[in-house]
Amino acid sequence: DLVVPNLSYRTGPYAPGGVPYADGFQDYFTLLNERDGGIGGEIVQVPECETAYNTEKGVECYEATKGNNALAFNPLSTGITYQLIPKVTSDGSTLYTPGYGRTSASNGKVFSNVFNYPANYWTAASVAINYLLAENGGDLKGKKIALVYHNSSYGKEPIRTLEELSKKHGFELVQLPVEHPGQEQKSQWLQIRREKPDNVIMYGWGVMNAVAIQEAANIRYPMDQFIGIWWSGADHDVLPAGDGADGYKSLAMHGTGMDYPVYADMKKYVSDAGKGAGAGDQVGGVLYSRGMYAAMIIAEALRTAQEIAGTSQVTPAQVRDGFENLEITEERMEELGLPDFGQAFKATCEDHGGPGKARIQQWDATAKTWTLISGWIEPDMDVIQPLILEDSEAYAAENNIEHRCN
Amino acid sequence: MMPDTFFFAAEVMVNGLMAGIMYSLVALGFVLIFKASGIFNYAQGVLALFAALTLVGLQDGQIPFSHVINAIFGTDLHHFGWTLPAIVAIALTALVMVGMAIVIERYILKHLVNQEPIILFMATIGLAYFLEGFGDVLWGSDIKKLDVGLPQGVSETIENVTYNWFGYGFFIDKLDIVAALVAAALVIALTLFSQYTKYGRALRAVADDHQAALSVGISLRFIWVLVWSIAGFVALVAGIMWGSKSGVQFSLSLIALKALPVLMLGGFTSIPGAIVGGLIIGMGEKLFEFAIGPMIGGATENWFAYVLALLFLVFRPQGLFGEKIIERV
Amino acid sequence: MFYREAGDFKTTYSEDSQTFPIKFDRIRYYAVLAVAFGIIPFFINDYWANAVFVPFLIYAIAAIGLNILVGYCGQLSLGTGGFMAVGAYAVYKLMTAFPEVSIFIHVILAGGITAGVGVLFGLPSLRIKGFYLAVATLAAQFFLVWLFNKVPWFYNYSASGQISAPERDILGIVITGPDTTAAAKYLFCAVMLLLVAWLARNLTRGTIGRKWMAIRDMDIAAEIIGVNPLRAKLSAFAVSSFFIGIAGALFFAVYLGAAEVGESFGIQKSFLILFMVIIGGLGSIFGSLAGAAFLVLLPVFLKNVLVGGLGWPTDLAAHIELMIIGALIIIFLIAEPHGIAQLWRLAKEKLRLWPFPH
Amino acid sequence: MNIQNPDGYTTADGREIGGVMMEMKNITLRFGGVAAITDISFDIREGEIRAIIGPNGAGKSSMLNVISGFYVPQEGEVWFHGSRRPPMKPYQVAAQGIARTFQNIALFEGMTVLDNIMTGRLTQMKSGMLAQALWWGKAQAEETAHREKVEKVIDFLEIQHIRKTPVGRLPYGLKKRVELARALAAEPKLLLLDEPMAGMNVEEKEDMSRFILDVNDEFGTTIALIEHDMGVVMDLSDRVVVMDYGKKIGDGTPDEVRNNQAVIDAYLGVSHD
Amino acid sequence: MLDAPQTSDTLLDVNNIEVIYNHVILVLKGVSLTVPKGRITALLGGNGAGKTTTLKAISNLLHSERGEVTKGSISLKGKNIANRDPAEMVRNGVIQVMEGRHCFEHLTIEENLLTGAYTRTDGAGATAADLEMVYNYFPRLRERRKSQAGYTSGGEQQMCAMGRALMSRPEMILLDEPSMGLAPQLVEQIFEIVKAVNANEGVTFLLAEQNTNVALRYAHTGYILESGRVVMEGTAQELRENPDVKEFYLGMSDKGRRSFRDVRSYRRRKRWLA
Ligand SMILES: Nc1ncnc2c1ncn2[C@@H]1O[C@H](COP(=O)(O)OP(=O)(O)OP(=O)(O)O)[C@@H](O)[C@H]1O
Ligand SMILES: Nc1ncnc2c1ncn2[C@@H]1O[C@H](COP(=O)(O)OP(=O)(O)OP(=O)(O)O)[C@@H](O)[C@H]1O
Ligand SMILES: [Mg+2]
Ligand SMILES: [Mg+2]
Repeated sequence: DLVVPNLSYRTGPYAPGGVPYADGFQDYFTLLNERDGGIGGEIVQVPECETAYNTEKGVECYEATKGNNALAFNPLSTGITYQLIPKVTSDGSTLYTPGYGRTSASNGKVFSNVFNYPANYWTAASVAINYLLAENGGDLKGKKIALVYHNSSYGKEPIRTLEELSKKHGFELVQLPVEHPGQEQKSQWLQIRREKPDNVIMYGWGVMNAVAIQEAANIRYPMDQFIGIWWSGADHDVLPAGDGADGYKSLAMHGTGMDYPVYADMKKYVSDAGKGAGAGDQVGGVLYSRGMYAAMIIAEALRTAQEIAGTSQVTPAQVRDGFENLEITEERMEELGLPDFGQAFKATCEDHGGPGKARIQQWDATAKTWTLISGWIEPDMDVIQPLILEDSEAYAAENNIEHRCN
Repeated sequence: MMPDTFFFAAEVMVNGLMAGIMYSLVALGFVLIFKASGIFNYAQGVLALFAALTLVGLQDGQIPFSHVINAIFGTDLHHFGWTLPAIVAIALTALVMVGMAIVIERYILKHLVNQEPIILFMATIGLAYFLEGFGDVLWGSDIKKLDVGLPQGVSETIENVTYNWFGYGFFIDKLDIVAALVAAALVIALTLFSQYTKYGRALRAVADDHQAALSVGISLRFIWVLVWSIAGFVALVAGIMWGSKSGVQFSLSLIALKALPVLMLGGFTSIPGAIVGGLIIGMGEKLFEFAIGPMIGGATENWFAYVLALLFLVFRPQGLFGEKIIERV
Repeated sequence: MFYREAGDFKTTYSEDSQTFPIKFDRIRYYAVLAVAFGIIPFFINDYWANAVFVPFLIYAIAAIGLNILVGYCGQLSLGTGGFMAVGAYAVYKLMTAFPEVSIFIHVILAGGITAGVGVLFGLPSLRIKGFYLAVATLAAQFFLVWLFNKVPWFYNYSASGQISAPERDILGIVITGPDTTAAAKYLFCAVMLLLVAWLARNLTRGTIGRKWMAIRDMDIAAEIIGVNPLRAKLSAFAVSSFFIGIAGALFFAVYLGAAEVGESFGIQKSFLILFMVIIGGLGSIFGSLAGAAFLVLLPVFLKNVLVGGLGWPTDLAAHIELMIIGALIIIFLIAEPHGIAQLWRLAKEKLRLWPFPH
Repeated sequence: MNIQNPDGYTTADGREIGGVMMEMKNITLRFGGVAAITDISFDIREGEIRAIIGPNGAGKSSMLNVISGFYVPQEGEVWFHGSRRPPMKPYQVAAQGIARTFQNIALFEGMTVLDNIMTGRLTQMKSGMLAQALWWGKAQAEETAHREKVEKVIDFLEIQHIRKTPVGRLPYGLKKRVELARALAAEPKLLLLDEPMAGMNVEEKEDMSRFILDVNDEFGTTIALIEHDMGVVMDLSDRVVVMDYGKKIGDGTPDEVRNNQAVIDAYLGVSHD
Repeated sequence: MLDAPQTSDTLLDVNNIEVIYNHVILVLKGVSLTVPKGRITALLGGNGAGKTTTLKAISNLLHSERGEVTKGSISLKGKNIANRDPAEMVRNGVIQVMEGRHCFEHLTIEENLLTGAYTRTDGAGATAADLEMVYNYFPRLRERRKSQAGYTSGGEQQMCAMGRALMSRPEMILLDEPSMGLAPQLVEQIFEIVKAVNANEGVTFLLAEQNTNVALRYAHTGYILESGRVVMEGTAQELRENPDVKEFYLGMSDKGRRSFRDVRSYRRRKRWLA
């Protein structure tokens, strides 16, 4: 058997985000087990462990699950990720943090056991700006862009990138931190009402998203000028604001909705068979899709590892190699029943971060659906790459890490 | 530029006052229970969450414990298939809160008569843990939309009127206006109750000395059920207001933290104090964030509220309207 | 008649004021020490260290610290998380600025720095009392968290504001960083706890402890019989923060290895440690340990039983776990409001009589 | 009515009383509208037992609180050992050798009897915090030395058997005795007792009287005492101040006071013998 | 032994009760007493004898102190009252004035008095009349009626506690050390009031008192408690004349009252404890 623990959170302030993600993650492996008999003939076990988005419980879960030869960890929490980075590196297992975690971990020379492809916080910021550039005919000079962010290490991630980009493109950046949990944002939105920024970018999580969108609607901020990162673009973020949320945009790392062939199998082997995780009411939602996407990539990495190692019962070290040699192509996604679901990418020893592309989706309040309104947008790697280098080098220096891949 | 800044500051201030009222709604519940029993009720926030969850659950006809039932029996139950009118659901929820008050009295408070305040405080923490888990088991932990038909969004009337007067349209959220009206009504009613009825007097007597209250024949059990019911109702009101704003989910229970400085500033025992404290805190933190926040990096509201309360307390250690702490030997 | 204290006579006053005046207690205490230092280190693995022992030891240190302030001196504090953060960031700055100095010294210094901060935030306690005092400590809590989040100097200008502990050692034994062995972590924390408990015990049984308790029980009377309230309260804040700072330093450097201030040292931490102190027993060192054990072990235990043993879904288990912990807290308080320590004392009193009812 | 001899006098039973130790000059104390003490002057002499009596609410306890520095009078001066006492915090007053008991027992309920009495010696303890933390020789030696003193007091008041009992569990009378022990442990020059015998039966009052007399006799401690039991007051005290509604209505030897008409009207009702 | 009560009804009957605090501290070791209706019964005894505990056992306030009646029974008018709510006891006409006053500090004197009328249902008029009555008994309270009780002197608080109990129009008052801390005049006055209330309104009193002298002058019968046991009982007259009582509780020697100055020379032993 292969063991991929699911460090999830179904309680606490961030449970509404954690639940669908965990469901999607779990269901995808269930699908593989039920339909294909696992991966390479090995059943995948997904022991779930509740972290409550709490770093200590995260450590406990890690220790509790790692013993059974756990192959990859995906804790869906930046705080837990930071703690696990040294631990997995020392224990030789793998941390997979798509779209979250430590951005500079995409530098494989320094972070041997951490992977965060296909996109991360910094590329997200850059994609958003590139999208706005495209919208504005390639020119953001003199524009004012506000960043509303969760005042935690997660929310602060894009600041450096956006500052660099504002220098490059000549827009003005207004920073508006929101304190956890973000129930009360009056002053931030009054400020937005006053400053009338041309666009608002949001890095939020948990209840902060819903309140921000509600407040934006309250001050009648034009929703189509309001873009959230992919963590601020779930159904439960927009639903509470009702019609007011119509037109709200968010980044998307992957597709959403039930229009993928995989759902036919999902229905047949998982939900109809009564094997669905959780209450089963999250299927097809944004965060469910993301959990499924993460599971899919991990599954593919396991498959790659099996191919390289020539054995089905792979070890954590072999799985790490699988991650490092993973290639996801359009065709492969098609085969998996997820055509055009995510971006194609190929990992290398140096590059654990992927191309960092994203699409834009927009909320339709009457139909209550997200619609993809753009193709894959490239981030501005010229700006991001030096930042990644700088941060990872600092880490390497502080911890006496030797560079790999030479 | 100058008058614009002035108007904007005024707008921030007015909105601060409004936000303060939202805090006061939560603080009121604390005050009631403190007044009646000297208990600092840590569970007040969770109570609001629980009330809101129950309200939504009843309104949408959710099947209680469906989550557990489904897990055990492999069924797929979710809804009864009805939706109740808001007013009925609110009334039913209020009843549930009364039931809960009875249960709390019966299983917790009754056994802790005459204990030190910190012990009672701890018991309410236990209660908070329990209710948090129970609410989730009962109604599930997903985010829920609460809609009892309260208006939301900018009030156009005020915006237009102020625009005509000052050339600057003020932003005031309609929900905040409703909250202010409800809060005013609650405060008047509760003040009358505690000041002019014999139960009000009994309530204050209980807070001073449990045993002496017992000795004159005040039934602690009745008083506690009464006051926890009222506090439950206040929690429901707070839950409705905050839930309408942000949906009903766990974070709702964290609003208690916003109510703490309000409570301390106003005084633990004063109902009007909860409102005045709320106004001061709301206005103070918003203005500070507006004027000083940008210079020091923002997100100052949480700590500034406490620092503001602290400043007041240094001058009046019992809070603005709290009862004087009697120091004698 | 298991528990004897009759026939245990003392001939000097210093013998009478020793920590375990009763021989039976003394023997048991040495037995615990022998197990803690002689047996556990040889059997401990990563899971037991990281999930159970290390957090327990560190929380016990913090709980002793808070107990000095709340349990002995009667000053309610909800700033523990913030003070732990001071310890954590102090040790981080020291570790990165002076890599060659022993981590032991850093931890102690971090405690010292926290003591200073604690005194500063303790000043309002002169005027503000009871639950109202909580506001001062809450102000400390929120302000400190905000400060460490906002000022990049504290986290060495790292991109996200997270701090992570580099590898440091004592006499060549690695204590922090990913390659630390379970036994090293455990032993370091255990030694620190022993040290802290010993200091706390000495302080609380002597003059200064009596001053604190006098202030706690009746501050006015204490002042009238000659206790300077300013000095007494501030010294309690200092000592308490010193221990809490040590706990914070260990929590970050040894236990978590990386930390983000709002998440690791938020208000929830303050509450958690206060719960430990109250459940364990206010004004009791043993109670601090018992409370920490209760609140660290119980969730792990319940989780293992409900998820591991009974195979419940994790979310249901987590919710039920909350309910059980809540219910247990209430049951405990009803059974004995003065905490586990008092329960233990009463049990001893009963044992003394046993098997005779009276 | 005051005894005019500035250098002390000899009591009826032949004891020598010294000069003025403490003098209250024109003390006035108000709480908002309530005048608790109005323009009261009296003195306390070295070695005497001075009683303060008066109806309930007369301001007796308030007067002791003024002496302790807990209440600051609006007007008037306190003279101690011949010089005017500057405004002081209560703990500074305690350090000058003034100890007291309280009307509503103010023991530290969470501590044992022994610890309570040890707090009486706090003003004399010198060792620093670090020394105590490490329980170094000096701290330990000091602790033992003070413990010896305290044990003497415990023996003296005959409360050996409850040494290790938490005071919360003691009956009222014993609490009063422990409170006296705490005050005595400070080895005060001036001992203030606020109704030390309230709530006691005759037997216990006799015990208490014995202690008070012995303290006064053996250690030469000056005692100021408030008491409602006229038997006790008249038997024990050398001089008596009588207060009524915050005013002084009499001052003198027990005999003088007993026969003072104003005192009889306001307080005694019938003349006691 | 008791002559008078035999004829009148027994209001309260305490039958061999044992009380344990905190599950370990045994305080009452079998106390029995009867309180005849319409009479004043005194409960005497030294410190820690168990007087307060007995009263609390009757008013059912023990629970709130973690105490428990483990043996024996208490009946009021023939009905067992174990496990009754204290509030119910008040409604049944039994109210306790607690030792150490226990006024509601933050309430004014008048509000304190009014809480005494909490269980009454006979209307505001009757309450107001009784308030007037209490003020007439204790004029000092009228003066201070707007002050918070926490700021009044000890004696004023004692009056307030007494007055508060009277406000409930009780059938029986359990009075715990009413004389403690009161000026002599006031002690007489309070006992006069007790006597008057007893005579005029027929209220029964059970009073725990240290001041044996006064108590035995006003009570009809008395019990003497030592270390949780009843060691002597009888009419007030009998007790007053008992040589032991004289010696230990009244402070009388053969030559009249002993001076407190003369006590230092000897220690006594009570015969029944020897
Ligand atoms: N809550 C309690 N917990 C433990 N022991 C108690 C408690 N209350 C009283 N006691 C003990 O019970 C015994 C009897 O106390 P009680 O108060 O009934 O005496 P009493 O006769 O009223 O004395 P006093 O005249 O001093 O008031 C005492 O020894 C006391 O220590
Ligand atoms: N802190 C205070 N605030 C307001 N009033 C006070 C305060 N302290 C005392 N008083 C008032 O001052 C007056 C005198 O009180 P004090 O306690 O000195 O009386 P006392 O002579 O000791 O009476 P008792 O014999 O009843 O103890 C009382 O009327 C009391 O209410
Ligand atoms: Mg007095
Ligand atoms: Mg008593």
